Amino acid sequence: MIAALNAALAVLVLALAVWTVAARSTFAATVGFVAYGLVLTLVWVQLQGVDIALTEGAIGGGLTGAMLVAAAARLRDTEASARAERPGLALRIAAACVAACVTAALAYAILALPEPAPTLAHLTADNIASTGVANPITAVLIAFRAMDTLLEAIVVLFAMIGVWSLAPDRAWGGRPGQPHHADPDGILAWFARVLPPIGIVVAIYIFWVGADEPGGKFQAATILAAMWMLAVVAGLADAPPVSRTWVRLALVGGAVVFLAVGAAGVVTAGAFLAYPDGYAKLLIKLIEWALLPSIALALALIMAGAPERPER
Amino acid sequence: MSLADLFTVVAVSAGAFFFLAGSVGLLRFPDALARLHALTKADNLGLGLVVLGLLPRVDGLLGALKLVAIWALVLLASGAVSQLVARVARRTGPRA
Amino acid sequence: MTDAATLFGLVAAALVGLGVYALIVDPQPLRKILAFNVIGAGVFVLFGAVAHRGAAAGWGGDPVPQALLITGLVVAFAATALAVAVLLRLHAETGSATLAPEPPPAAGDE
Amino acid sequence: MTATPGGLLLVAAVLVPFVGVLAGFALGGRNAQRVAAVTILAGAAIAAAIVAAAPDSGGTLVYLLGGWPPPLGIALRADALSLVMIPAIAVVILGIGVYARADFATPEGVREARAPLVFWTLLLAIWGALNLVFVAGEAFFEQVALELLTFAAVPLVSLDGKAETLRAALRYLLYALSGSIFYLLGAVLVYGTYGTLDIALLGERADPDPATLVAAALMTVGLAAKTALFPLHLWLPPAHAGAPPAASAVLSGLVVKGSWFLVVRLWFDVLPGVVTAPSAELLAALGAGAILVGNVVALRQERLKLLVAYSTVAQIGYLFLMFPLAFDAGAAALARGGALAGGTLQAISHALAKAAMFMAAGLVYRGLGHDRIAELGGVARALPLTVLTFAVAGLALMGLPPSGAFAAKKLLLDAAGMSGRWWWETVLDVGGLLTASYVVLVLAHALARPAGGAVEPAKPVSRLSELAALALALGSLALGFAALGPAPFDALPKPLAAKEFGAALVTLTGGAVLAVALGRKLPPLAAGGGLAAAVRRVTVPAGAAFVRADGVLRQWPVAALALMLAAIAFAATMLLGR
Repeated sequence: MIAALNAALAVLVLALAVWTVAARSTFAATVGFVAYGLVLTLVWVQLQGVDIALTEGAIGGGLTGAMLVAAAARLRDTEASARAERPGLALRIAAACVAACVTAALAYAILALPEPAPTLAHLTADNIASTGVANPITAVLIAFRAMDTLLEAIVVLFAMIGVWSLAPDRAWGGRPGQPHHADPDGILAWFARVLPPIGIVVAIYIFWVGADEPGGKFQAATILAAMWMLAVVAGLADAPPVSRTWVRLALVGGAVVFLAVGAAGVVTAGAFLAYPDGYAKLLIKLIEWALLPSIALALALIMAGAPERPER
Repeated sequence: MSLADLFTVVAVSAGAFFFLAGSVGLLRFPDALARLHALTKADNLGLGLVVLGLLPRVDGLLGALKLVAIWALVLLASGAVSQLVARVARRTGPRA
Repeated sequence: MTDAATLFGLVAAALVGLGVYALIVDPQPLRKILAFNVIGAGVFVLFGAVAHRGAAAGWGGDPVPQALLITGLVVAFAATALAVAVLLRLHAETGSATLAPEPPPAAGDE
Repeated sequence: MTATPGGLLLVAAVLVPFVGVLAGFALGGRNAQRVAAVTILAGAAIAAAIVAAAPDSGGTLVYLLGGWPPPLGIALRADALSLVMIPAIAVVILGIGVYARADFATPEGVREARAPLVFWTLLLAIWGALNLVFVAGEAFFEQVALELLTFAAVPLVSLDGKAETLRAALRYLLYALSGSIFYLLGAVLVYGTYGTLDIALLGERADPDPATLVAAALMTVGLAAKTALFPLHLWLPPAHAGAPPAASAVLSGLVVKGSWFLVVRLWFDVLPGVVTAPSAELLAALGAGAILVGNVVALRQERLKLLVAYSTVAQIGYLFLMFPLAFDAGAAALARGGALAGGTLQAISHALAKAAMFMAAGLVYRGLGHDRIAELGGVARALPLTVLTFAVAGLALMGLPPSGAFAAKKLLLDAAGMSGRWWWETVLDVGGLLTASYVVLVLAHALARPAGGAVEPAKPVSRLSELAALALALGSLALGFAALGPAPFDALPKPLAAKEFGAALVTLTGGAVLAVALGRKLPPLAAGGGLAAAVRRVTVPAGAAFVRADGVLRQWPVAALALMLAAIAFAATMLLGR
C-alpha cells in the first residue's frame, strides 16, 4: 500500500516537473512549479522529514512559487520574442543526451551508496540533552551548527540588499513595489482582515512547538510574511520606505542578538556560539524570538521588491 | 460494516468525486477564471466531504476540532489565493 | 525503509536531468530560474533520501542533513529572489527579457 | 581535533566584516562609509594577528564553533594556504577601500544614496565571505560561504543600473547558481557516502568509489563555472567590464579567487587520492585554453576595460596549471609542495595586479570620459601616475622579475622540470608573451602623440585613488622578493640576476612583435610599416577567428552544454587514470 502510494507520488512529481519544463506558456509552467512544490511536501513526509515538508511548503512552493507566478504575469509580453531564440534541433538533442548522461551517472551513484548508510543520528542523540530542546533538527540548527543558521539570516539580508540595489536612483529610500488598490468592502479586503489574525496565531504556534516538534522560525516567519503581503495586496497596508531607521534596525536585529549571544558564549561557555550549562534552551529561545521578526520582515521586503516610489 | 463506516465510505467517496471533477475542470476548462471555479469546488466540497466522512473516525472532540479547523483554514486560504489569481488573470487578459 | 529512499533518490536523479535539459535549451531567463529550482528540488530530494537512509536513534531520518536541507532551501529562495529581481528590473529597463549578449563584436579590422 | 590558541581570530576575521555590513546598513547614509573605513582597519589588524598567531599553533589555526567537534559541529581551520590568502586579500581590500573613497562618497545634500550604501556594505560582505571561504573546514559550510560571495558580488555588477550591466549581472547570477547547485549535488553524494562533510575527516576517508567520483566531477565543474574557467567564462567579460572600476577590481581581483580556492581545497585536501593524473591534466588543459583564448581576445578588444576583463579570463587559466605539476605519480595523489606554493603565489600576485589594473583603467575612463584604446594618445602626459600603474601591473602580470608572478612561474617550472612535463613550460612562456603584447599595445597608444593637441583630463581624478592603485601594482611587482623568505621560496632564483633581465627583454620584444601582428589598431609605427602590414594580412584573420570562437562559446546554450560536458569529461578522466 505504502509502496504504491510512493510510486504514485513519484510519478506525480515527475509529471509535474515535465510540465514545468515543457509547458508552452511560462505562466502555466510557474503554476506547474507551485503544484510541484506542494507535491514535494508529500514526498518529504514520506521521507520522514516533516520539518522539511513545512519549509518546502512555506518557502519552496509558497514564497518562491508566488514570486515566480507574479514574475511570469509581468513578463508575459516578452514570451513571443523569446521563443525565436530557441536553439536548433542539434543542440536540443545534444542537451537531451547530456541530461540523460547526468541522470544515469547520478542514478548509478545513488544505487552505489554504502549500506548501511552512515549517519550522525546517534551522535546527535547522545548530545541533544545538553541543548534542552527535543526536536533534533532545531538542536542541529541552533546549537551544533548554529553558525549555519547565523549565516542563513545574513544570506537573507544580503539577498534583500541585492534586491534593493536594483532600485532606480531617484526611488532610493522610498517604498518598494507599486501601490495596491482594492475595494475596501470587497471580498479580498475581507479575507485580508480575517486571515492575518488566524495566520499570526498559526505562525506563533509553529514557531513555539519548533523546539520540540516539527516547526521553527523560518516556517513561522514565512507565514507572517505571507499574511503581511495579503494585507498589502488588499490595499490595507503599505510597504514601509526602505530608508526608515526602524526598518533597518528591525532587519538587522535578529542577527545582532544572535551575534551577541554567540560572543557572550566566548566568556560564559568557552566558545563562540556555545551556551552555558542550564541556559541553553533559554538562549536558544531568545535567539529564535529575535530572529523571527527580522526574518519575517526580510522575507516580506524581498517579496515586495526594489524601492520604486520615491518619498515625497 | 457499521453505519458510521458506511457514512465514511460514502462521504469520502463523494469528496474524492469532487476532487476528480475539480481536477478535470482544471485541465479542460478554457480560461483562468473557469479553472479557478473548478478548483474551488474541489477545496470547498471535496475537502469538506472528506473531513465530514472522517469525523466519526476520530476519537475525542479535540481531534474533530482539528479536522474542522483544517477545513476552515484551507477554505480561507484558498479563497484568498483564488481572489489574487483572479485579479492577476483579469489584469493580464484572458489567456492561460 | 530504504525502499522509499531509493525510489525518491532515483526520482531526484531524473529531476536533475530534466532541469539540466531546460537550463540548457530554454532561452527565457524566467524558465532558467524555474529550471534552477527544478534541479534544486531534485538535489534537496536526494539529500532527503540520504537523510532517510541514515534513520537511527528512533528518528525517521538523520537530523544533520535534514537541518542542512532547511538552510539549503532558504539559500535557494534567496537566490531565486535575487534573480527574479534582476530580471524584472532588466525588463523594466529594456522592455525585453533576454540573455542574448550584445551583438557579437565585429570581426573587421582597421 | 581540538581548538588551537588564536582560533577565535578566525571567527573575528569572518564576523567583523559582517558586523560592519549590519552596522553600515542599519546606520545608513554616510555612516556606511565610516563604518566601512573602521571595519577595514580592524579587519586588517585581525589578518595581521592571524599571521602572527600561526607559529604558536604549529602553523594551523583551528576553532570549534560552539565547542562542538566535527562531524557534529563545524570547525574553522586556517592552514598554510589560508594564512597566505587572508592577509593578501586584506591588503587588496585596503587598497580598494582607499581607491573607492572618491567614487563612492555620498553626494552633498542627500542623506543616503543608493550606490555608496550598496558598495560599502557589499565590499565588507565580500570580504567576510572570502575569509569564510578560506577558513571554513566543511564542504556545506563552504557552499553557504560561496553563496554569500555570489549574492554580494552580483549587485556590484549592476551597480550603475544600465541595461547592459543588468543583463551581465543576470547571466553571472544564473550561471553561478548553476555552478553552485552542482557543487551542492556533489556534497550531498559525499555526505551519503561518508556521513560527514568535514574536510579533514574526508581527507582521511575519501576513496575512489562511484558516488565519490561523480561527486568530485560535479563539484569541480560547479566551482570552475563560478571561477569562469575557460570554456565556462561566458559571464565574466561583460560583468567585470561593465561594473564600476572599484567593483571590477573587487570582482576580478578577489571574488573569482574564492571559488578557485575551493577547487584547491577540494583537490588537495578532500580528494587528494581520488583525483587522477589525467583529470589534473584536463584541468590544466582548460587553463591553457583560457590563457590562449583569453589573451588573444584581449588583444583584439577596442575598449580598455574589456581588454582587462579578458586578461582576467587568461589569468584564471594560470591558476589551474599547477594541478598536474603537483601530482605525485609515486603516491598517485596530489601533493602539497612547490607547485602549490607557485599557484598560490600566482593567485596573490594576480589579485594585487589585476585590482590595480582595473583601478587604472577606471581612472583613465574617468579622466578621458572614454576607454577606447585607439584614442588613448596623450593620456600618459595627462595621467602619468595612472599609466605608470598600468605599466607596473602589466609587468607583474606578464611575470617579469621581480614580480610575484615571476617567482610563481619559477616554482611551477621547477615542478614541471622535475615531473618531465615540459609542455606546461611552453604554455607559461607563451602566456607571458601574449600578456606582454597587450600591455605593450596599450602603453604604445597611451604614450603616442594625441591626435589633436594635448589631452586635458575631462574630469579631475583623485590623487589618492591613483596612489592606491599604484601601491597595489608595486606590491605585486615586489612579491618576487618572497625569494628572500622561507622554504619553499628560498629555492627561487634571485629576481635581480642579470640572466633574468635578459629573459625579460626577450619577453617584452616578443610581446611587441605579437602586438604588431595581432593588435586591433596600431599606433603609427616608426619603421617597418610595410612588413607589419604583410604579416597582419595573415595574423589578423587568425586573431579574428579566436574572437569568433569566443563569441560562440559565450552563448548560453553552448556554455551550459560545455558545463555538463566538462562534468562528464572529469568523471571519465577520474575513472581513466587508475
